[in-house]
Order: sequence, then C-alpha cells, then structure tokens
Amino acid sequence: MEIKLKNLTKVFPGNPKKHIRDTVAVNNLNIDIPDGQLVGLLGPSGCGKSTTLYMLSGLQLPTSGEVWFGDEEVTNLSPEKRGIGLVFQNYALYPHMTIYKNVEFPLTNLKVEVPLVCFYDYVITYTYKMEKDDNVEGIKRSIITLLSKVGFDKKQYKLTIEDKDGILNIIINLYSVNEKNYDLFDKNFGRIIKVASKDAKKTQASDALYDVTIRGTYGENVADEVGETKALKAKLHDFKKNLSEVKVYNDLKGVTNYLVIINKVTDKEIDAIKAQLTSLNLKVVTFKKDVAVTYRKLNKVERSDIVHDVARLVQIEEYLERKPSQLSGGQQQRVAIARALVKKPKVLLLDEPLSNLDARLRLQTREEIRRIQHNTGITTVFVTHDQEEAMSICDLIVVMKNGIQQQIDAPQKVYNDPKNLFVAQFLGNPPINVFNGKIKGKGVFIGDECIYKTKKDIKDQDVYVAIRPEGFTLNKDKDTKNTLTGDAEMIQVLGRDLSIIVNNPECLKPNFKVIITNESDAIKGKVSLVVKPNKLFVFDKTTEERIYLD
Amino acid sequence: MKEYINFTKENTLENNIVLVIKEGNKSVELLKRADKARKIVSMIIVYILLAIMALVVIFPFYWMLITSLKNNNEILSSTQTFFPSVVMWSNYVYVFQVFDFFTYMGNTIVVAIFSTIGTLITTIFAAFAFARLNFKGREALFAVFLMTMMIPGEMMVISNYITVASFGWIGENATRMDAYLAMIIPFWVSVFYIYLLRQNFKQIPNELYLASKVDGKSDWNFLWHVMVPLAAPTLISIAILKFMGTWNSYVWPNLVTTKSEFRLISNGLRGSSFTDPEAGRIEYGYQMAATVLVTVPLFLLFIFFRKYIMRGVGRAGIKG
Amino acid sequence: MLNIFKKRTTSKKYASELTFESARYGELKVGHNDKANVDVEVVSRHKVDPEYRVGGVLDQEQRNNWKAWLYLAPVLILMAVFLIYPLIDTIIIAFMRNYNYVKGTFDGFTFDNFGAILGLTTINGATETRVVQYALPNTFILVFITVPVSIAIALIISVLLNSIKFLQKIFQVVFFLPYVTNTIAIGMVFSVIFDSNGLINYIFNLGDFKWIYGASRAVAMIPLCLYIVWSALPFKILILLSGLQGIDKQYYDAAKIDSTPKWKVLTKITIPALSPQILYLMVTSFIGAFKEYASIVGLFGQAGTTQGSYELYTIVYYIYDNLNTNTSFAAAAAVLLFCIILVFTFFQLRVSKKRVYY
Amino acid sequence: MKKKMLCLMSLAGIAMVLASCGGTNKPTTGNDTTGILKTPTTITLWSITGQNNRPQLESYITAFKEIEPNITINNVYQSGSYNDLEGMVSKGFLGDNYPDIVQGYPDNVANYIDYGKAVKLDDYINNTEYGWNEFDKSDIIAAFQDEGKEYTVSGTYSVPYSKSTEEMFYNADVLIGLDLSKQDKEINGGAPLNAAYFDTLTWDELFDHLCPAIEAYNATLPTDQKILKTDQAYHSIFAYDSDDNLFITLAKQYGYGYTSVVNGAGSVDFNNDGMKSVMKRFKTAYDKGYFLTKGSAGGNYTNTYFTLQNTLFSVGSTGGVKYQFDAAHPMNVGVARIPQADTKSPWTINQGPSLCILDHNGDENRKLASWLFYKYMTNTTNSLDWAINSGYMGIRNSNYESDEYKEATSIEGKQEKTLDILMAKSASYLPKITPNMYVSPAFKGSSQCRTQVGGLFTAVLTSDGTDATINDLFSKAESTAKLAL
Repeated sequence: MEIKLKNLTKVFPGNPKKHIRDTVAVNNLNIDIPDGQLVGLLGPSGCGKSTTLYMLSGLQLPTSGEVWFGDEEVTNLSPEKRGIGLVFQNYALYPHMTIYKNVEFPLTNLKVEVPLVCFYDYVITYTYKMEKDDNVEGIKRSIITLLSKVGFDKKQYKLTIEDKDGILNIIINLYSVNEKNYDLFDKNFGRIIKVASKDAKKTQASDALYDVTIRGTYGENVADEVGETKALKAKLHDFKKNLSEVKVYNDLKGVTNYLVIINKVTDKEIDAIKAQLTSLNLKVVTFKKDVAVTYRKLNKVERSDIVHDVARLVQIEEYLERKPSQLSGGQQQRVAIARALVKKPKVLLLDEPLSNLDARLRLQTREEIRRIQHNTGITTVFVTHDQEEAMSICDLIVVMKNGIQQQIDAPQKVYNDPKNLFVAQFLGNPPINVFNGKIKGKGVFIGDECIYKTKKDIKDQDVYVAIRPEGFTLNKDKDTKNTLTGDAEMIQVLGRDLSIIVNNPECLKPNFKVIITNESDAIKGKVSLVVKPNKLFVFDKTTEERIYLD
Repeated sequence: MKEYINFTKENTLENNIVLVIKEGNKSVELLKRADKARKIVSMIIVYILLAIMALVVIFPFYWMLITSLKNNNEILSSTQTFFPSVVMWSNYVYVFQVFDFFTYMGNTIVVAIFSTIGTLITTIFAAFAFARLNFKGREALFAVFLMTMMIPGEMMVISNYITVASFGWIGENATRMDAYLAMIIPFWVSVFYIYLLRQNFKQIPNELYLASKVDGKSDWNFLWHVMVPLAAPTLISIAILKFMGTWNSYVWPNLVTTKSEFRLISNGLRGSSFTDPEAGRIEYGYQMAATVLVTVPLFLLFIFFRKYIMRGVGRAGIKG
Repeated sequence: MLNIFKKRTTSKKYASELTFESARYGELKVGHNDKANVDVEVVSRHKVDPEYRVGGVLDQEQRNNWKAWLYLAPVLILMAVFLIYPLIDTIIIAFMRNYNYVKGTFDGFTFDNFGAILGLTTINGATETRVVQYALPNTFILVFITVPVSIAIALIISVLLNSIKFLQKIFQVVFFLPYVTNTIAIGMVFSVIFDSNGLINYIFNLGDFKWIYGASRAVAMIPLCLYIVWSALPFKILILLSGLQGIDKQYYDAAKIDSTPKWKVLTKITIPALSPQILYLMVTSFIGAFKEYASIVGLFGQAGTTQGSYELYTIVYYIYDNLNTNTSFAAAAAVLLFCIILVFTFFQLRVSKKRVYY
Repeated sequence: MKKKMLCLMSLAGIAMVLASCGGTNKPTTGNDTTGILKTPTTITLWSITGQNNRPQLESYITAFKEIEPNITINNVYQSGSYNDLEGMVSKGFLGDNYPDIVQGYPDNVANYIDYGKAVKLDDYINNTEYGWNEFDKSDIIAAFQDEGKEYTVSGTYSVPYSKSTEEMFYNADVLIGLDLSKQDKEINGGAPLNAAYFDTLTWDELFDHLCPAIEAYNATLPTDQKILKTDQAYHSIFAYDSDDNLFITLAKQYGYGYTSVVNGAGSVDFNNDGMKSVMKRFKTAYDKGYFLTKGSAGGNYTNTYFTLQNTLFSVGSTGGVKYQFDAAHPMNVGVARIPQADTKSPWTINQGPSLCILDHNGDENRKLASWLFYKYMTNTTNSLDWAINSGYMGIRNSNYESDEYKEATSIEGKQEKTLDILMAKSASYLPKITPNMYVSPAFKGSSQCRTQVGGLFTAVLTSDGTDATINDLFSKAESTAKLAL
C-alpha cells in the first residue's frame, strides 16, 4: 500500500510552570512511500524518525497534518483499526507466552471474511480398499485435518467410516459449505488416499446473499422528507430485518431522491424490492449489488498453518515452544517480525529493529529483513540511526534532522548526491571531510589551493567544501593542477585500503582522512591529493544547502 | 504411524482466506467516529464505575464522621439520618477534655518511631543476609521465618507476656522506659517486611555487589552505601506501614501497660470512657469522635507520603 | 525446590540443540520414532533456577558464612524469643491435658485435645461440635470467597484507575482510606448500615430484612464478606496499581497494533504480567483470611448472629474464645490451623509455579 | 525527603519531652504512726469506672490517705468489659502485673479463685480490730454478703461494691387509673389499675389477665388513640431487657434448676422439664404480642421501645434507669417490682460487679491495706455518698433509711415527666426489693451458662415453638454450657 504523509507535524507540549518548552519532534513532514518499497527513516537520535513511525502506526497522533494509507485518510484512526505490523525496538514479545503463542496472538483477534455465496449440502461417499499398512484411525485423522484446513468447523461436517472387511465406506456429510471449499477439499482428498469410488450428492442449502444499494428519484417532488421516509420504510416492511438505511431527501436541484441500503438479501428478495419500488413509481437510477460477507474467527488449524508458514519464513520454527527469554536477541527479533507479518499487514513498520543486536547478527538480520520484505512485498518503513544499515537494505532513504526531512532518495543517490551539508556529513563512513573554502572565479578553493574548476556561473562566496574520504587520489604527477596538499601524519593499513590522516589548516577538524587503495605507495610527510569531482560537494556557508557545481 | 497427508510447503493448501479486522468493511470515516464515541463512552463508564466504588469505600467514613457529630439518641434511633440533626461538636470537646491527649500522643509517637527504627534495622540486616549472603540452611531458615506468619497472633500473646514479664518490663514497678520497651521490642521483627525487603534487595543487580567487591568495599559498606539507598522507597513504605500498625495496635499495649500515663492513643481512645459501665452501653458519638481523631493523623501521613508508599509497596510481588 | 518433571518433544532436532537442552535441564534420553524424527525425552530431577546460579557470589559462600549469621543475629534472637518460642510453646501446650497457664499446671501429655476440639471425644460429657460444624467450614468459606473476590475487585479498580489521568490521585487516596482505620470502629459502621432499619434495607427497599442480628448463617455471611473485602481492598489496590504502573507500555502498544480487544488485553497481557503480584497477594491474604476473626467481632460483636450462638465461629475465633479458659484446646486449634495453612500455602506455591511469570 | 525525615525526628523528640512530663506518682515514704497499718504499703486498684463516678472514687482515695497515711493507692482505670479486665488480670498473674483490688463479676472472681489468687476474706471480715462489726454485718444487705460466698469453695471471696438489681418500669400515663373491669372483672378486684397492683403482679396475672384485657381494651379505642402500637416492627405489652436475667430469675422464682455447685465444681441444671414449660409459656405470650426481650427485639434494648411507647412495661437494670426515659417522648413512668411466680416469695436478681482482693505472694500488708480501703470506701458515709451519686445501689440498709438518701430520692418538688423524678422513684423503690434478692453460684464456666440461657431464651421465642425444637435448643445450650466448665 502506498503511504503518504502530508505536512505531518508533532509537537510535544512543554510545561510552562516548570519552564519546559514545547518540543517540535516532527516538523511539516511530507513523504510519499510507494507501494511495496522498503523505506528507511534515517537520522540521529532525536530527529523525530521514531515519532514519525509511531504516527504512522497510530500509537501517537499528529498535532497537524495527515497520514494517508492508499486513498484513505487515517490520521486519527486508532492503531487497532489500521491493520499494520509493527516491530518494536525492544521487540515487546509477551514474556509469558511461548513463541508460538506470541506469533499466534494477532491471529486470534482477526476475522476471516466469508462471502455469503450460495451454500450447498453435500453427501460424499468414498469407498476405499485398505492397503497393507493402512489404519482407519490415521485415515480418519487425516480427513479431519484436511476438513479443518479447508476451513470447515466441527458443526459443518460429519464423518463416518464403515469398515467392511478391508473395504472402507467413508461417508462425509458437509452442511452449508461453499462450493469453492468443497472443490478444494475434493481436490486434496485424493492426496490422502486413492479411492476406489466416489459418489457426491449436492443439494442447495441456502441462496447467495447480497448487499444492495439502490438510489433513485421520485416522480414528483415531496415536501415532507421525514414523513415520506417513514412511508417508504413502511412499504418495505417485509425486509425490515435487512434494511440498513432508507432515506428520502430533496437535493439542491429540488429533485426528490431516495436511497435504500439492504443487507443480506437473496436474488428473489431483490426482485421483490425492485417490484415494490416500481409499484410506487420510483425510478431506479443506480443499483449496486455486492456479495454479502460475514465474518468468522480463524480456527485452530488455520492459525497453526499460518503461524508455521510465517515461522518458516523467518526461520524460527524450531523455537516455537520456547519462551522469549530463552532466545537470543536475533531470534527474538525474528519472532517480532513474524508476529508483525503473521496478520499479513499491508504496512510493516520497524523501529530500530537492529539496535539491540551485536555486529554480526545485525549484518545477518538486516539481510533477512530485506529478504522477507522482498518475498512478501509488504510496504515497509524502517527506522534507524545507522546509515550503513539504511544504505544497505533500503529502496529509499529519508534523512531527517530535528524533525525536518532533509532528503528523500535512493540510498546511492543520497550518498552520491547529498542535498545539504547535514546529509553529506551523516552518511558515509568514515565521515566526509569538510573544509572551509570559497568559490572564486568559478574555482573551488580550499585555502589557496583550487581543487576544482566549474563551468557554471556561481557567484564568489565563502563555502563549505566537503570531500568523501575515498574522493582522493595521490598525485604522482607533480604538475597536475587542482590538488590539495597537506601533511600526512599517519598511515593506517585497513586491509584492502589505506587510510591516510592528513593535516590541513582549512579542515574543520584538525585533520582529515583519505582512503586509497593499498596499491598506492603512501608516505608520511607532505602529500598532494587530487580530488575526484564526483566526490566533491560544495555547500552554502549559511544555509548549508548544496551548491551544484555542474 | 503412517502419514497420509504431507502438508509441506510445496503442496500446501493455498489459504484462500482474507484476514480482516472485524470492522473491515466499514469506511475509515465511520471507524473514526465510532472510535471517538467509544472512547468517550468508555471514559464515562470508567469514571462512573470508579465513582460508585469510591462512594462505597468512602461511605463508612462519612458515616463515621457524621456519627461522631451526633448525639447518642440520634445514633440509636431507629430512623437513620444522613446528617446530624444537631451537630455535636461537644463530642470532640468531651474527648479532648477526658483524655490527656498529649501524653497519649507523645507515648504513641515515641513507641511508633522507635519500633519503626528498630524494625527497619533488623529488617535491613535480615533481608541483606537472605538476599545477598550465602550460608548453609538459608532457604530452610527462611521457610521457618515464613511459617511463623501462619500461627495466629492471639496464640503468641501468653508466651510473650511471660517473656516480657520475666524481663521485668511489666508489673507494678515498671517504669516508663520499661513500658516503652515492652511495647516496642517484641515488634522489632516482622517477617512480612523482611520478605518484602528481601525481594527488593534481590532485584539490585549482582554486578553492583561485585563492583563494590572490586572496589574493596566491605559488605557492611555495600549494604549502607548501595543497597539501602537503592531500596529507599521500600524502606520508606515499610517505615510508614509499620508506623500505622503501631498507631492502631491495641491489644498488646493495653495488656502490658497498667498505668494510664504510659498508654497509647488507641488504648486511651477506645476505653471504657465511652461505655456506660452501669448499663454496659457504648456512647457511640464519643467513640466515633475518638476514632476520627486517631484516624486523621494516619490519613494525613498517607497523603504526605503517598508517592513513596506507592513506589515501595509495588515491588512486593516480584519474585525472589 | 525439588521439581521432578518430564518433558517430551518430538522434532527434527540436531545435535547442537540437544546439547543446549541438556545444559538447561539435565539428563536427556534420545530415541527415534518411525518417522526418522528424533524423540527427545528430557528427564530432570530439578530445574535450576537461574537466580541461584549467579556467578561470583557463590565463591564467597564460605567466607560469608559467619558474617551472614552476624547480620541475622538481631533478628534471630528477637525471633527466637518472640516468635519461635511461642510457636513451640503452642505446639507443646496443644499436647498437654488441661493446661492452666496461670498456674502452669497440666495433667500429663495427650493427643486428646485434637480429638476433643473435633468432637471425637467428649468434654465434660458434652461433644464439641462447633469446630467441625461452624469454625472449619466458616473459615474455608471466608477464605475462598473473600480472597478471590477482593483480588478481583482490586484488580478491576486498579485497572480502571490506571487507565485514567484526571482525578487519579484523588481516587488513589480515597481507595486507600480503609487502610488507616481500625477494624472495630468500621465494623460498627457496617453493622449500622446493615441494620434491619439501616441504609441497605432502605435503599433496596427490603423492609426489615435481617442482615446482622438474628440473620441466618448464610445471610450473615454477606455483610461479613463485604466488610472483609472492603477492608482488604486498599492494600491490594496499592500493590496491583503499582504493579500495573511497572508493566512495559510497549506490550500494550503491541496489543493495540494487533487489534486486541480490551478484555483480551486484560486477560492475556495484564493479568499474566501481574501474576507475581497476584501470587504475593494470594499467599499473604490467604494466610490472613485463615486467621479472620476481628471482623466478626467488629460486625456482630459475638460469634453468632444472636446471643449464645456460634454460627459465625472461625478457627481463630475459637482460639480467642478458649485461650484463657481452655488453653490446651486453643493451642490444639492453633496447631490445626497452622497445619491447614501450611499445606494450603505449599500447594498454592506449587500450583502457581506454572501460572506465574516473572 | 530528608526534610520530612527531619520533621518526623523532631516530632519524636517533642513527644519524648511531652511523655516524660506526664504524671509522676511519687510514692510516699516514711512511717506514720496513725492508722492501723504501720508499714508503708502501696496497693493497686483496677476498676472500670465511668467518667461520672471517678470524682467520687478519687475523693474516697484522698480521704483514705488521711486515715491510713501508710497506704498509697495506685488507682488505675481500665477499659473494655469486665471480661476483658479479667483477661488482663489473668495474664497479669504471669508477670506479677495485677492489682490488689479488682472489680469484677462473680464469674470473674470464680476464675481468680480457680487460679488460687483470690483472697479469702472471712478473717478480715470477722477480725475484731478492723473487721465488720455486728452493725456492719446486719447493715450490709444480706443478699450482697451472700453473693461473696456463692463460689465453689466455702468462704467469702468478694465484697459488694457497684451493685444493681432489676425493676419494672411502666407507662403510668396509660396504665394508672386504667379501668379494665369491662374486659376482665378480676383485674385488681374490678378497680382501676394502681401502683399497688403492679407491685404484686405475677406472671400468671400478667399473661392470663392483664395482657388479654389490655389487648381487648386497645381494640375498643379509635385508631389514633391506640395504646398498643401494633404497626411498629417491635412492639409488645411487656418487655424485658435481659434474656439471661429473665431465664435465671424465672428458674429461681419457679424453683427449677439453673446451675449449682456439686463437689466443688459447677453443674449445669437448666435443661429440665420445668424450665421448658416456663419457656413455652413465654413463647406463647411472645406469639400473642404480649412479650418481648432484647434478644427477640432485633438485639436492641427494649427500653428504647418503651420510651417510644411501643411497649407499656419494661424491665431493666437499676443502673440504667436513665435509658427508661427519653426527653423527646416524655411520660410519667411508674416503678414496681418485676413480676413474680409467687408474690409470697418474690425474687429479683442481684447483679453488678463486686470487688475482689488478690494475693501477692502472701504479702499480708497488702491484703490488709486492700481490706482497709474496701472497708473505708463502703462505710456508711461513703456507701451513702456512692448510692446517691453513682447510680448504683446502696449496699447498706442504713443507706436507704438515711435522711440524705430519702431527701435525694424524694419526688417532692421534682417536675413530672422528667428523668429526675424517675430516678428518684427508682431509687426510693429499691428498699422494697433488697430483702428478696438472690444470686446464682459462680464457677468456672458460669458466664457461659448465662450466655447460653440468654441465647436459649431468644432462640425459643423466635423458634417455631414445637416440643422437638425446644428440646433440641435446650440440649444444645446445655451441651455448649458444659463445654466451658
């Protein structure tokens, strides 16, 4: 499902008595999250990313602004009604329930939609010749399992098995079942035993039921709306039980309209209603007919199926009988995801799900989240303060600071094309090197050294110059222009790479870091570095906004 | 047993079900409205329920108050009145006149404070030993402690009386100090509070204990500088509950004090002065006025320390 | 605590997990069933409570030994004098014939006291029927009615109280009120309220229905239970409310996200989360309720609804009544009660092991 | 928090100071040559004395100090019931924490005797130097003297102090001058009712003649002038406050057994056919609405109903006369002897606590001091003062004959329909009762017997009244009573 945040603002009120100011946690946030994407909310702590997530979930209500799920505005809808999955930072697994119970718990609150189509009674007689290691009890149990897996509850079937010298007569009575379910059952029955013969009798048990909305106009104009409504209701008295709304009203044009909503009626009854309306000289303008639905709870077998499916997906099947305290952090984390997924939410929200894990598990789990999200295609919003995490698995990253969204883009884009100094600084490890610099005559200067020449006409000004650590190469050719020189203080071997700590007076920090491949032979002392243009960003000194050089 | 059907992933039954929240077919607008309505209605119901129960709880107090302001005839009359027809402040005046209020109050406060302090000290030591130190028979000893809670207190009175008497704390020659000792010392042990505090001590992370060991602190130092401050809320509530208990105690102090000037307030106020010995009838107005006077200080104490009591008592239930 | 249990699981487990299990529980029996799955049977003599396995402290064991006794010394001395000695004394007296505590005389040792109070042997040519007929059943009735009811009501009140913000503190104070009063005075107030021309009959228009004086045993139990519940509420509310305030809010958020109806939140999350507090209250209030008698004095002024009747006897009332004149019988009853409470508490703790989540 | 703690601590300090300022009893030292007892002796008196009577008691103590300067009396007012007091004394035996003189009912004294602590007083009574002289012995009402001897062992163990008995109070406004000759010619020989008639009322007369006649008379009255308030929940013609007293008194009056002392132990005798038939009689009267007791009146004192005029007669203790009158419903109340089985040998109960002297390891000085104080506080002057001021009976015949008493109890000049006049009537009636008072023996378990017969009376009245039920109730009460022996 697509999620839209429109001008979302959250203010936590302060307490004037105790001189605590109001806190603006989220300020005028606008984000569009496309369907099926994994979106990371990234920012330092206190930037409002968790608050945003909680407003998405409904656990916190925004001060102003709107939240849209698809084309429905859900801003103030309580979380119970949103049908979302949320993974808490500390997982919030119920400590007193086993993993199975934890995962099953959401399912016990949900209902299954049962369309009220035409129902039938069946009497199915199978005959089956017993084979060598067959046993009647086992067959019986398998049939019962199948029956409940199809979704029949105990009242809906009766199973009798007669054993006549190795020939089994299996008689199954099904009461008021959906044709589709019967087919499903029949198709799968073959997987239990290969029957010798089958005889199915089908009788209709009930008619299909529909919800009907009829709108139309009166022939003449009516003055007394209330009276006429009552009169119409009286006319439709036969359907009193099913009537959900009857209204007669004059619209702005002075035309008298009527509206009749009737629930759970058969085709025959619909005809009768139509006839009734016609007899009253009422014109039918729109006629909407939907299959009526009713709701039922999931039965135990169904729940177990779903739990096992999800458990398999997140690979926690072995632990189902344990208590949360008996699991490691990573396992608990997967349980939490399973619990969120089990109800097949349209939106999955994760609040810093990896922060409690150790480094290795974190790596492993984030891949897993990616995989699960990929497999299920659920729109997922993911809160983290770890830029690496966000970069590695997200389709889209939202960088936030002080409640204000800084940039929304694909991870690569955010890294390679930061919109402002904050984004540039927040992403990347080691962090980006920032220098005091200036633009003078289309040249980007750090100190007196011009490191880049642009063609664009940019007015001369003081700027911040930011260069990614990997954005340097050693200048072997002494004549090359556009270099940055400094005093290499220390050289660290990082395996594949080398890291050089270089002093430069213009750097905001005492020194800056350069990462180059270890094939280059770096030495301490004065170095001259060439800057890769695509790793160089220039930001306005006051607004810290990006100044695009090209 | 032969498996007839194998519901493994490859050929599982495709669950053709749609999971919905119950109100799945309603529009969001409708849900929001219903939500709001339900919230308001449920709040109203909650407040009404609470108010009813609060009334039930508070009514006897109201009755106590108005009874303390009624004259005896009105109290005994067969028609109940919800407000005294004549407000008898004189009941209170009488109670104050009859009693050496300040002596009783003084005795009560002394006894309450010293038995509270004593209890706190013994409780801290015992709880510390049970929670932190290891020794043979710890669990068995604790079980014995708990068992002493199961003997009705009435049964212990005789034995304790003999014991206290043999210490010379009661009797005709008992001094004020003796009387105080007799009222205070036997109540310096409370298994209930040891149990309560032990639970609390047990929750203090063991790392702190080890850390203090590393810092070269003795157990004694650790107890007073780490455990006690951390368990302060519980200690405060123990102190207050103990104080209240002493304040209301009646049977034992009545038994061991024989001079009226050594008595505690509840003995003084619940005495014969409110019964007409000639006819054996209770002067309810005076009695209730006295009860109100005993209750009010406790009530104020609770309001004053409510926060600490709430915090301290709540830890009682955590397992040890 | 000794806890013998067997756990049998069937799953496709691999060696690593089996060792994990075994480390936790002890002996393992591994077998195979015909589905080529592994049948694992875990047999254990005792479950190791992780609390007792905390490292470090154990090393101190020997060194702490004498110190521990030093810390316990004040309590032990006081307890030995004021609790253990009376306890033993009581048990001894229970086996003495005709113990006279003033004179300190008795006629030898006997088991008859127990028989006598239970009506198995006669006293002065009469049979003591009051213990079996009234005291024991009444004690159990009071215990099994007042404790669950008061805990349930306290739970409801504290859950409601916890769900509000406005006026919460005031309500808290109000619900604590019964804690600060004395039993006898409020008992009197209750007896006035339940008087035949009292408030209850007036409100419910019951004429001069007899609740207190002259009431039948069954009817008299109603005001009695109400009164006991009323006076038991504040402490329970206090404990439960602060227990509630200690529950992680995230569980409720999670339940909300899962569309859990309110009653289910209560039964599936709140109550299990409060189970330690509830157990604590159960154990202490069951012990308390077994010792009930002051409320009967407060409400009825005597052991029955009319003079000379013992319909509302409880075991402790019997003890109280006979303490001065028939000390041996009182002691026997006390020992009987002690045994009942002991057994009951033991079972309660055992059963609760499975139901309480820490 | 610290502040609060400090607060508490300082409070404690203040309390200490306050407490230590409290009364300090300086024992007097030094021998005095006046008085009988030459060595300084301190004795303790434990009593349950109402606020109103404390000044009297304290004045006797002060005055006694003048006479016997060597004796110091440590006067302690105890609280609760006399049985509570007994409990304290009994436990006090364990720790030498009990008084020399204690107030209590004979039932309590019986237990002190049982513990071997009560002092046999005969030697003191008969001592020529400080005992009772012949005048005293004849002056002190015989029934009261006898009471001190009604224990399982022979000898006197208690002496009278705050005694009371029972009187019948009637609504004189309605009853005096009431002419019932139309209803029953035999009543008062056909004459209108008068005080003399009530003085000689028998139970037979009451239930067989007077009550039916009053009922019949009441039927003739218009609705707004009824003398019987049959619309009230609790109403009757005659009401008796104490179920226990009534049972015991009836047993005495009719001569059936109640309890006795056999071989030095109590015996429960009340389960007999005679008492059963008497009970049935009263049950019948109760059913007819003639009769009510406290037990059968919802546990409420029947004198409340008397003052509300729901009953015409009320029997109550002379210690609680004030409850027979309510200023809110003033009426003229007459006083008479309680109804009798046989007017020739009338019996009325003798009740109220006495004093008992307790032994302290054979300390003769203390015993003597106690006796001397008792003797002093019940001498003619003090007993008269006590009789006039305390609301209890005078224990000496001379009290009633004295002019002060007569003056104090004279109805002359007292306003009609007041409590004062009723008190005077009641007090001045007492000499008529005193020669015919009885007491039942006290022994271990005697108080349980009282409780049981009282409960039995109530139970019979409120039962279905069949023989089987009554038998059952009797045997149950007997059995319970025996358990306490």
